[in-house]
Amino acid sequence: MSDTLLSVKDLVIHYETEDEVVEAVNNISFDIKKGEVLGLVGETGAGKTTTALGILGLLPAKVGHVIQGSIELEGQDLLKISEREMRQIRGKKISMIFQDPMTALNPVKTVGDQIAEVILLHDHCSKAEALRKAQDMLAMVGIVPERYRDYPHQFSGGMKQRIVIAIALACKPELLIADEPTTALDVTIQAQILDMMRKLQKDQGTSVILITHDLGVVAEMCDNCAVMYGGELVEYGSLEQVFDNPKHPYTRALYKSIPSLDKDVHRLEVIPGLVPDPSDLPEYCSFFERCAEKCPKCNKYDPVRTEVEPGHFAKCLQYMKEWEG
Amino acid sequence: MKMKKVLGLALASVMTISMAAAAFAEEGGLAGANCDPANTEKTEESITIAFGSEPSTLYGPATGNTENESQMIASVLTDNLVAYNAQTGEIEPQLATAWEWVDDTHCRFTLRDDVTMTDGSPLVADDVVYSAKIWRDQNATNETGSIFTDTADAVADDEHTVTLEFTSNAPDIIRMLTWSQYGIVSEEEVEAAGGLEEVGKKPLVGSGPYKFVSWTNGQNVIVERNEEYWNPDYAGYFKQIVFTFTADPAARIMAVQSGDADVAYAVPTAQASTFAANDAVKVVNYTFDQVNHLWFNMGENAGATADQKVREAIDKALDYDAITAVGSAGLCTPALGYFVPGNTYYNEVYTAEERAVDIDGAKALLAEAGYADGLTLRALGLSDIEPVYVVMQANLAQAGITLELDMPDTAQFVQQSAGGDYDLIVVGEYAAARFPSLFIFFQNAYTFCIGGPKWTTDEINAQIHDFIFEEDAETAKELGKAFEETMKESTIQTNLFPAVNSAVINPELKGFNTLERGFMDPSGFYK
Amino acid sequence: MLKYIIKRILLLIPILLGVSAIIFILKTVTPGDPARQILGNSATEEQVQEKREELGLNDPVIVQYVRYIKNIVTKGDFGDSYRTGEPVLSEILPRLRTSGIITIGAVAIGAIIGIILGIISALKKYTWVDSLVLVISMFFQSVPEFVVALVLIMIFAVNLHLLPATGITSAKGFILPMLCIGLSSVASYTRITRSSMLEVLGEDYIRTARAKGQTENNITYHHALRNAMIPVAQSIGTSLGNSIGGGMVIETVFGVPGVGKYIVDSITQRNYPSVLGGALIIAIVLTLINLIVDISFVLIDPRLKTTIIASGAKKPKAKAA
Amino acid sequence: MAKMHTPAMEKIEKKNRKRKKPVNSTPAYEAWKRFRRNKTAIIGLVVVGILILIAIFAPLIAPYDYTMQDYTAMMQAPSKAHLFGTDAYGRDIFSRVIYGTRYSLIIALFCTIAALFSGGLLGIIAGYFGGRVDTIIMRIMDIFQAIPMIMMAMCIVSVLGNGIPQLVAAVMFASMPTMARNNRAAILRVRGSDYIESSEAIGVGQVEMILKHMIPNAAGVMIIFFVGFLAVSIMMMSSMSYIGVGLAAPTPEWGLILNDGKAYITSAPYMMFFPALMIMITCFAFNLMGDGLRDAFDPKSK
Repeated sequence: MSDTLLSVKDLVIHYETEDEVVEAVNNISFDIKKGEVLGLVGETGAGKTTTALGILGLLPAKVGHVIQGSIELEGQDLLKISEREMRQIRGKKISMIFQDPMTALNPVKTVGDQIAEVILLHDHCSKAEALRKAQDMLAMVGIVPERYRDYPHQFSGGMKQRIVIAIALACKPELLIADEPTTALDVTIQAQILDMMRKLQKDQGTSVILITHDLGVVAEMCDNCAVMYGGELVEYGSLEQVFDNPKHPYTRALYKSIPSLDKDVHRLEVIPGLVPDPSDLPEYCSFFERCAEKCPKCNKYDPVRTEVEPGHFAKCLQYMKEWEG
Repeated sequence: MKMKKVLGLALASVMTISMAAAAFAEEGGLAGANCDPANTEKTEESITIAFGSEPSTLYGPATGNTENESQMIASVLTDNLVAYNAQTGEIEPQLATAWEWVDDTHCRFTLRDDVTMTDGSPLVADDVVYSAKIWRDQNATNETGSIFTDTADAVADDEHTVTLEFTSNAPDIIRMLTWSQYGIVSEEEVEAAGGLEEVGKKPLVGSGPYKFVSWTNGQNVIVERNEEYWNPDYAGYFKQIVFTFTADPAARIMAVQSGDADVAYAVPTAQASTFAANDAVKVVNYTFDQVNHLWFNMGENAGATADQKVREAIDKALDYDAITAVGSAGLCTPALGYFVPGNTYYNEVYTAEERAVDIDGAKALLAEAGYADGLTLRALGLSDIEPVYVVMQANLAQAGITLELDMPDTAQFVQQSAGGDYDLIVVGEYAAARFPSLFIFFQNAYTFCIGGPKWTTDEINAQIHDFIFEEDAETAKELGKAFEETMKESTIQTNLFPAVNSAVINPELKGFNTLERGFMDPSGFYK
Repeated sequence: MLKYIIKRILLLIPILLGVSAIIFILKTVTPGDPARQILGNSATEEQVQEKREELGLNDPVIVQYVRYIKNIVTKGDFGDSYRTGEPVLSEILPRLRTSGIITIGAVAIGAIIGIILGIISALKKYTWVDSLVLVISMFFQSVPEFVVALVLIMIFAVNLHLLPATGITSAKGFILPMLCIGLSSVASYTRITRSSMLEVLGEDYIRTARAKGQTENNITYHHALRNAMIPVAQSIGTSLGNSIGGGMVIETVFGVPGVGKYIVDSITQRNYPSVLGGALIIAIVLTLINLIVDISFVLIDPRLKTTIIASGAKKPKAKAA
Repeated sequence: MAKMHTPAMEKIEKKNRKRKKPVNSTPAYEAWKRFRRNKTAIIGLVVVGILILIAIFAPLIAPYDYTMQDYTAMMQAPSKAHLFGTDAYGRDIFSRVIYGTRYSLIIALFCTIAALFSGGLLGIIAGYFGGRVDTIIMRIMDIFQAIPMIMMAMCIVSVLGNGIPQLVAAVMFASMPTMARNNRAAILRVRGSDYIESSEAIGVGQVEMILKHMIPNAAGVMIIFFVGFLAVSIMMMSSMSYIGVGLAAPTPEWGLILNDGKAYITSAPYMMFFPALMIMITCFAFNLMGDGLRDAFDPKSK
């Protein structure tokens, strides 16, 4: 499709150290259309952030390696271009909001400088012009523009995240990756930030990958939803498909484990067992040990992605017809 | 011209000793340097002399201090009544043109009338009277004052004639007046400098070839040529002399090598000798009528060394060949008498066999004395004598004696040695002549004296007296021998080796002269 | 802020009292009779007794201590040198200037070399370059400083005739002492810079900068360096104070009339009032410098206020708990 | 097992196969594993080992008695008879340097142990008890710290006189504040951890707590400072020998040998070179080892 902005195919990312190899991302594929908001959901260690860093080409030097796959932005494979070209893309076409606003800002630079920095890098303009634009950005995220001379420590956590968002949106990127943008914030602030993000996203038509472990956030913000487990994309589909008709046992278990105001449940169900050790993943289904719906074959084969309904994929043996019987 | 040159500077007998001259061939012509007409030149250059330790005062007599560095610096600032000519061995006029003994204790000096002091005033008899008062009153307990009695008069007979009263008219008493602590200063100058307490810090006094300029504590002392010096033939060659103080002899030598300094004074001989083949520097080694003696403490605070058996044991345990080899860097042979070979009063009272090492004998004696299990002794010395002590340490260790070393700087050494809180001390007695202060350590009258036993008997005192006051030199030599035999019998001290001083100097420099006690004369240099 | 400064100044009092107590204890156990030292050996026993009485040496120790403190506070009297009879304070003050100049130069040399090496080592971490830098910086930490000094004299003074071997009669004379002291501190600056750099390079805001598309060079020099310099600057501040009294050996080798040489000379001269008085003055100066350094850091960067005040000391690492 | 096999995994598997039995992963083992990877640190360790052997077998290695003076062989350049030459007293420098290893290491060890026991213990007490005890101890340490370490040591030695016990005492007092501070920090770090709190909750006695829990866990930091301080004390000794305080001749301590030799730096450099080399090698080895230990015990700092 021509309106596909980003297309990730068969991506495998490993972290290699002298003692072990961590299989952080295993063979994932997904597409994002222009203006689409994709929710990337999963437990801690599921490989969400690694995927994001992989897209931006910011995997830890020497340790993080893309083993295979492609990441195409408007048809251009980001894994094949030079670091120099990649720098042109970062901040301009793809930008990212990191999890902890407290540490994401450089403490010894004014916020104005930090916003202006990205503008200067990508839009050819003067320093003064960049600073003026930085003030506009501050205003856009709801901060008094005059505070552009202040240092990060003079702002509260929510304000800092607004600044981080201002930096990320300063060059009107085509894709914004937001890595748990609200996790570190108070609940009330979370809502404000999400509201603001949604508004800005609508206004600018930006595509967004929203990484979160909070299904509620996904429900509020996203068009599509991808569920990650053990570095794999276990379920992918539109918000309605995934939420109303979850196919993968993990997704189902996930819903049961979240508290809900609507339903009166006596006790929450806990997914038994632990997240698999990413340095020692099984050759069969990673979720096998914890799966409530497992069958005897499940610990023999690794399932492949299956389209369970149009646009809705799941990675589970029970949907692989050829394996039944 | 030539003679006039010699007049002006006090020279000790440096290279007059034939043996020493042979041993240190390079510097044979030393004493004649001042005769060189080249030295009549005056230049605008300056010379830097690196000393090892900074004196505590620049005018010692004012406070009764005697420190080597202080006396060397003072020697260029002040002139004496008389000077010693090392070549002829004669006492010659300096500020005094003539002198005569009036009676057994009074000597009358006639002064020059063309001398101006640093403040521009002429030298008058009252200045000598004032200086003599300092020598007598401020130095009552040391060698400087020892030639005057407490009540000794100094009377100005007229403006240019002065009569000094001495303790005696010992034959060599006038020669002592050539020593640098007997420089003449005027009362006005001293008062202008702030009185006796202050004059040591700002010695703008005297009528010497150089004038004091500044003393930056911890850094340097600067003196500049006295352009009004009364004897133009002896005006300093260098416009300015800078004295620096660097404790580390290696750094001092390197300063000469690098050209920062022209003279590194008081370098351990062994260290200096290693530069003999180095063209970038010139090494000066010289003896100066001084044998280094090891004295045993026999005074009030004496420990084990009060026992003659211990003293004998030490005497036997020491390896004099090794001590001499290390102490004089192989330039001398062990001393067999109290005086330097070649000295008028030299007697060989020991034989080479007596000087042989006898560890068993030493051990036996120690056992007899009750120290079979060993003994710890403390030795006091100046740092340049350390190598000798290290050899002794090894020698004595074989006999079971542990030797602890204490090597403070000059000022402290002088103070501690007089305190008598040590067992062994190596000091050299400057015995160029029969100075009345010779063997001062036998005279309990003085609380201040460097080293020695501070222990004496009537017999010893009588022997010293006879030796010093004998008119005839030949007889004096015999008397000296008798005294040396007495010392040998009771093992009061043991003779080590002729003291050697060393300096490393800029090879272009000529005119290395010495004053009394082998002190270097800072004003004699020229290029 | 003002409260903090006042508190810090008030905290000085017990520290200085304690230092003076240590010095005073050393003074009382020092061998030798001060009265005899002052008067010299020519003095009689009565004179010495008189002097003892005059100096109050026969009073109880505690009385002596109180008087000692009183003299320091009211008259600035740290004792008189045995050797010259001058007040120790007036002897040491001009020397503090000399030592101060050398210290500033030395710290500058050490810090510049150390920071450069530290940055190189952090950027090339775990490579042979990193190991090489470690070895180079450690070399000067592992050779006795007077050996380095003598070798430098040999090279620059004796062989090349570029710099004076000893003394500081010209500005050139300062170079070698500064270099010697500076080189010996390179290792610690390298280490601090390296670990600080590595820590900072792992910070989130560095990733933010990368995500902006910033070049690695700009990230290193504009983002990382400024942050990484904070602990380095703090350690520079601390070593300013410490090096003033720490140049004893180097000042002695080069014949530099600084406070270190003053103490060394006084030690060899057994001039105890100068040793102890000098040490006390240096301790006071050092404490004051550290105070000024701390306060100026707080003034410059208010974020540090919390860490410095919380730890109550110069070492930011001590706040680990 | 894995989803996907890469060459990197095979390499690791190959390595793991070589290891016969699986080792339990204690903090000490983890530290050793990290230390072992650090090549420079291993070099340091090996050199230290060799030095210790030299110190132990000094009488077997040294061809001469280190005090034996031979004035017929003074200041000879290195030769077959005298590997490192002879000094101004005809003593064999090689023998003196070999025996010097013994003296220098032992004295440095004494100094370090004394420093660790005094300052270290104070730091542990301050860190463990906290509160007023901590304040008092640390304020006292502030007082000691106000005087530069080397100056403090020299003042003490100058007052107490020369000798090994005096030297050890001087170094001990001088290093007390640094030692106390570092150990306190180490203890505080351990103290904050959960298992200490839980041990406290189950009523482990205070002494037992310090001995069994705190010290072993803070041991890493202490070992780092122990090794580092060995180098520091060797350097301090040589500095003091230069000034002329601390040890007295004829102890064949490196600093003293070096100081004897420095007089001949331009004329007979070998006299200074070998003792300086030994000091350098030793301090280098200790520093490298210390650096490796720092990384091993405190991986965060790298």
